[in-house]
Amino acid sequence: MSAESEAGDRRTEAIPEWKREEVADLAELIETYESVGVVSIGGIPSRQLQAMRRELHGDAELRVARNTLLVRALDEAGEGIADLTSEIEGQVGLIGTDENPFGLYRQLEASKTPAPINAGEIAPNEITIPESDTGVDPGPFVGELQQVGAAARIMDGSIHVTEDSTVLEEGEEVSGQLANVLGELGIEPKEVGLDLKTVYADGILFEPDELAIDVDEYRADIEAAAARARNLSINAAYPTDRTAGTLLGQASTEARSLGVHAAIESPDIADELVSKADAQVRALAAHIDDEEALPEELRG
Amino acid sequence: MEYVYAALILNETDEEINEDNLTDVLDAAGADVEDSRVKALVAALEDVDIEEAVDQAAAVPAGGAGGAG
Amino acid sequence: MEYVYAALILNETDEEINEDNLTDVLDAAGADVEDSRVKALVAALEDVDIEEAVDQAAAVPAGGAGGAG
Amino acid sequence: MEYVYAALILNETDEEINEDNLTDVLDAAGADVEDSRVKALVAALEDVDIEEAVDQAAAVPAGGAGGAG
Amino acid sequence: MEYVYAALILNETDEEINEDNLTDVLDAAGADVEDSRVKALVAALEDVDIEEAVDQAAAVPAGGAGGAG
Amino acid sequence: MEYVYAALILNETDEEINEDNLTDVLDAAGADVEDSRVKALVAALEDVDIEEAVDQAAAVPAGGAGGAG
Amino acid sequence: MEYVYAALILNETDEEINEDNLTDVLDAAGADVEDSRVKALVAALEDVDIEEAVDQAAAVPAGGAGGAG
Repeated sequence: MSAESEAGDRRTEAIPEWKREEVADLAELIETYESVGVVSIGGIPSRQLQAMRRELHGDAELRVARNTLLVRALDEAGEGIADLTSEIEGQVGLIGTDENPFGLYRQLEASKTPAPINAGEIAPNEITIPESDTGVDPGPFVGELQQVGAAARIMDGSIHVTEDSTVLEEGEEVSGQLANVLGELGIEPKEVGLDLKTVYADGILFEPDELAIDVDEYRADIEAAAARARNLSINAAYPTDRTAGTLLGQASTEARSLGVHAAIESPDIADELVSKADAQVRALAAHIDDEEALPEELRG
Repeated sequence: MEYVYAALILNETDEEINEDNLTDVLDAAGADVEDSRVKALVAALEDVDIEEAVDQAAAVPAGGAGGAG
Repeated sequence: MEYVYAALILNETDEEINEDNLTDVLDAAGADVEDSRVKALVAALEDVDIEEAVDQAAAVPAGGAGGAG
Repeated sequence: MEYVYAALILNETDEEINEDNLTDVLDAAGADVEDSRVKALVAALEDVDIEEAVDQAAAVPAGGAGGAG
Repeated sequence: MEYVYAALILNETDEEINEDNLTDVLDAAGADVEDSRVKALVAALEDVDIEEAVDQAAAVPAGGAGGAG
Repeated sequence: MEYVYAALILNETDEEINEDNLTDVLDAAGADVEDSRVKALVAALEDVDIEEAVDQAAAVPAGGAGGAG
Repeated sequence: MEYVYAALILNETDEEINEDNLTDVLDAAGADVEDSRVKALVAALEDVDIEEAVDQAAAVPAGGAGGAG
């Protein structure tokens, strides 16, 4: 028993100073921000990563460290946030922000840039070669296109892809030939950037698929809610500053509608009644085939 | 036009749209009644659903609409 | 609507749209004439330029009229 | 138009649309009530389904929604 | 809707649209008048140009959108 | 309009739309709550089927449009 | 939909649409508030011009819009 505790002590003491400082820095980041997330930085060249880090400045802070240190810092931060450790694998970093997780996700998604895909990589999504004039002169490239599954032929002196062609399903491996073809066409099927794997905020762990929000849907909801409130206000005849004018208009329209419908002899709608009668006479006349039966002004 | 209006009046008062009735209405309005047109109109309306035809005209921009204010 | 039709017939025949003439036309059409409605109509039409109201109606394809014609 | 509004109020309050009631409402609103117009209104509404006529107004964009004004 | 109609009657008769006048009109129509609704209506109409609201509604044909038919 | 929104929230959460609840919601939203408007809203909604009123377009071509033709 | 109504109330009362305020309004309405939905709403509305959306709802036939809700 004493041997064990001695071993523990030794291990703590064995941690070098720089590691301890790094863990402390990480702990501070975790402490400081409302939302803390794990982002994948795999495949991002370090110069680009530096640029991204600068771009985040102010809104979010990105820290990269050895995974063991990340795990230690998260574990020490306490229950709940320690659950983030399950996402610490591969090349990852910790990101902290005072934005809420949905906002962070949106910001990171918006900052992603397209990139070419290499042979041997797994397609992150379906890869499609769009219908187009490739501008490539007739030659063996037609065959290459056809071999990767694109509808291609020579038209008007150049190679055309004649319809949008799916050449790889999501999750399949990119072949050398496909990588070449895509490179030749300048198609960049990947999105490169900080990839949010999970975020912890206010005691809740958010997965990326629940963080993807459709702003258009929210806008539509706002419109629908506003329309429903308008409807209720008007249909219940409860005037508000936004609907009082419409209610008055509706009431007056109702009165006119009743007046016209019942042919009420009111000066306010007399002209409307005359118009209505005239329109009716014309409508009826339109059903009369025999010109003999019609006055000249209504004939053919 | 007065002939067609006469037909519409008779339609509203549920009187038969025949030559006599049309002629009476037009006479009362001081019109010079042409028998042949009255005949032609009666014949022409025989197969027309007047209610339906008239309903189609229900919505016309009111004459004075804009000016009412 | 028969009261309005009656007024428009008189307009077509260039007769004055007054209570007597309206009543005559409506009588001829077999209508139960309400004096008050005749009076009200005459009053209501006092300031209406019938030609103008009619022209505005004609300017717009009225329901079936345009289509069927 | 005050006469028609008066009729619509009575319709909402489920009171009979007769000359007395219309006159009361119009009086209360400070209108110069013309008996013949009241009479004409009652006659005009006699066989009219007010609900239906009013509903037809709903068939039209009310209140300049489109912002034409 | 009777409250709104009452406001429009007063507008037609050029009487002020205030709580007393609205209540009078509604009383005359046999309505159970809720003071709070009268108050709320007066408040809501404070900044509304009634003529304009009515004119905008009038710019649209009443009586059913037959046009499409 | 905040009063109407407050009623709609309560409708969604299946809470009763009464003066207390409306006032609570509006207070929480930082509104200057006017009792008379709250009362008026409760009164206005008393006999209203909210689901129906909410879905029924207040300013939309309803039935009438094509139907007649 | 109560979350959206809550946002619209805050918009009307000119209060900030943030997590605390939304939660307060929803709490007051007796809703079971899900933090994540509140967060998502706040984030989403950062990119929505609410006044514009509200105006849009008023300008467009409201029935259809309601369908999404």
